[in-house]
Amino acid sequence: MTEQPGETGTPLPPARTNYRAFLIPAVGLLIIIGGFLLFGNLNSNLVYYLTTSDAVENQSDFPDGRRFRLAGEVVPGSIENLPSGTAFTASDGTTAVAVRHQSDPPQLFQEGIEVVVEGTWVGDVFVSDVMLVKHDEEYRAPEEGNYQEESP
Amino acid sequence: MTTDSETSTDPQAGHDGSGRTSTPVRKLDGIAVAGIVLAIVVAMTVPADKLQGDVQRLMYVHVPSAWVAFLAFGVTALSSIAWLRTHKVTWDTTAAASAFVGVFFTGTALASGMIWGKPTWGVFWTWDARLVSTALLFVIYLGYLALRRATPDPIDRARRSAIMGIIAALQVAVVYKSVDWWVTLHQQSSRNSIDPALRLSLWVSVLAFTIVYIGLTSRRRALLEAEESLRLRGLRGSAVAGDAISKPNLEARSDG
Amino acid sequence: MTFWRQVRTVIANNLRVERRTLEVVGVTFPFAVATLIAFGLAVGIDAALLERIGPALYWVVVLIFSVLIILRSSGTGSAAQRDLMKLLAVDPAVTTVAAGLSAALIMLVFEILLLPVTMLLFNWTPGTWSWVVTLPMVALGLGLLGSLVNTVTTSLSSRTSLAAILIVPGSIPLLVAATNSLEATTYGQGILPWLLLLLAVNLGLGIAVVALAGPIDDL
Amino acid sequence: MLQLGNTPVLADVTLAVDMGTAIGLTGANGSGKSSLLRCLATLQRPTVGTLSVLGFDAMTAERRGARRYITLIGHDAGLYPSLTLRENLDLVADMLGRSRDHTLQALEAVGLRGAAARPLEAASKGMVRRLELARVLIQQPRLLLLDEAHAGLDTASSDLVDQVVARVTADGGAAVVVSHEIDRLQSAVDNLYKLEAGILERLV
Repeated sequence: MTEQPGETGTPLPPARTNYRAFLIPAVGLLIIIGGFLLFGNLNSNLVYYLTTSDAVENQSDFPDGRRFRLAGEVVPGSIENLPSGTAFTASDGTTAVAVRHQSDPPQLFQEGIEVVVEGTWVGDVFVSDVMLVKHDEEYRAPEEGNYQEESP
Repeated sequence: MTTDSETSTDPQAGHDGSGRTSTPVRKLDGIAVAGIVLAIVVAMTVPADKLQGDVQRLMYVHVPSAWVAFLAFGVTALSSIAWLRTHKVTWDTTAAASAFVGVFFTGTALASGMIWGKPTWGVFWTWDARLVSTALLFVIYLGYLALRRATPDPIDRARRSAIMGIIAALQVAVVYKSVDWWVTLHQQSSRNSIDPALRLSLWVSVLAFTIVYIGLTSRRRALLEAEESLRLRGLRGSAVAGDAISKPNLEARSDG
Repeated sequence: MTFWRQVRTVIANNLRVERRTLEVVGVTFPFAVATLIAFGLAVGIDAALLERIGPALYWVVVLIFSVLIILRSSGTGSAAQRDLMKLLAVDPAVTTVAAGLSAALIMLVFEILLLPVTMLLFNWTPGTWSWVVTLPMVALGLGLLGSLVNTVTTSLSSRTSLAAILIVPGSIPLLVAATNSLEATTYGQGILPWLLLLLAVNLGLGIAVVALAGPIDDL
Repeated sequence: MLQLGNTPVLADVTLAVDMGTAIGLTGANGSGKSSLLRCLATLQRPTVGTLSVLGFDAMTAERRGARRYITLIGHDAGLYPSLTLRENLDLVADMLGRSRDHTLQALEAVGLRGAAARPLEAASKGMVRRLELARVLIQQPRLLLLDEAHAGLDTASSDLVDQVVARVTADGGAAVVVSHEIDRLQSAVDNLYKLEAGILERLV
């Protein structure tokens, strides 16, 4: 299939738009923002929970019934089994908060571990129904003869 | 000027046109099986994590699955770019095969992660960035495969899915990094905080899974290319579109 | 005729079509309001809970209804319309960018209309200024993504369902950034990272629209 | 050769159109006429073969250069149903960088001046076809491709089609006209071809 151009001459092709003027700065900006998001150490700001100190300090901002997340370490010796759930004291090292968790805690829940609980203030007790254990990033082989039994 | 390359299959591809698998692909199967066996042996002999116990051995399925899934989607994106530049059929089939295998491993990573999550976090599912992002990854690439199925014309399909393969990778990058941005319980990368014996074992299984990925992808690709050559063979000497319309024959019906 | 003048002409044209048909303001928006009401009824009378889920519902409705806005008949452009534009020697990037921007503008109107309705129904006050930034950024991202998805699903028989599954998971980063900037304020944190994320997603989509427009048109 | 999906549509087509002439194309439904037109319009690329349109190699990206000199009038107008006839033409003029003054003249020429403010969706099929002919007058193409040129049109509209074709060829352009009305077609074109089962055959 051929279409012969006439003697009127071939019209010139319209110039192709050159996008480099847009693409190069845009990609550059994207790399800068991306790098800032990846390595800008913004992570620490982005885990949304209140430490026990913050929670006690701002108790008036979170009146009874307003849910929020609370993080703290389970104070050794404070765990107490209740008919429905468990009670313990969470602390960030300076302030301690009594927590009543109203369902079964996860298996890894134990003394000295970091937990995040979600719930509301009821008076001075934090009543939670969601608990997440903050898993640390360490994987260790058990030392000889010190194997901790885990039921699956 | 001929454009044969667009529809003819690449002679270098891992099949001989008859749909039979070629020797390199079969050799790869052997290596993959050996790798998996080795990975299982190593994974079951190294000590388990002190805190978690045997449950932690799920890591040797979970982490390599996730790694392979990301690898697969990366390959899809790069092949998509290559297709847009060269229009070679083999890039399109690579992208399709890789996405297909990637979806499978995303599923594996999700399932193993949920099984692992129950004893460690106490829940199968939590609104965690890594879980959510992986589930989304799964859905995005199911969409990619759906787009491929919905487009009948091979060149049109290659073009549309190449564009989709690139956009999806863009989104995957964002969704994937959200693990560092969003409230999370999933650990960050544990490369530096892992026991050497466990780390070795993890590397063995990552390697084994990667070989399995290569094997599955090349098989899938060979299948797609065999289908394509079959289609082309059927095409030669077949009727043109207009032949499907024949002379109306109202008489025949009214007589009956 | 320069690139941006052509883009402006097409956008003006698309907006004129919307003004004439009122497809989004007159049909999609009332449907969205009905959905919000249905949601409230389904949750039941728990004022505290409804108050808390208000903003979340708002964003989910914006996200889901963006599919309807993107797929509105005047927005998708038929195959014949695309052919006409090609034969008027309009650069494919013009068509794609203009479709994305006009969808974004219409989506912004939709968002602005829906905001007071949500505030009223769920008795909720957005106490931050961040809306001024998040609303247009989310609209822009959804518009650009929708324009890309439209081009890859054009004239396919299963396009409505396909477009939905391609748009909704793809727009999750926008949803995450929009909702988390609200939550960040609740916990007294800065929202800068979320705004940066929105900006990064929009930039990435913008680059994809311009860089892929050529290949989309390629035969 | 052009193949769509699994079916070859055009098998063996060799066609040259001289500038300043019009050719007619006829053939049964599904014989590949529309596909041939779309190939000539650079909207579709033959799977194998060569295709040169207005001196541009349409098998490569060069095809974009040819586009602004081509008008295709196909089954679907590709215009905006909710806009008026005039607004639709204004858009075409804007995108071509032509003055909007041509719009009213073109509407006048095709006898639609009185309906300029009517929305396209309220226009009949014949009016839409006339509007597209007005588009030809604005665009002044070097290559005019008309699909089903006379289908469903009254005598006056059909005459208008032929006049517009004559106008394009008189200006030195080429035209390919697809129609089933062979008698009418014969008087309007210089050469007549028949497309049957993907194979092109010259009639006159």
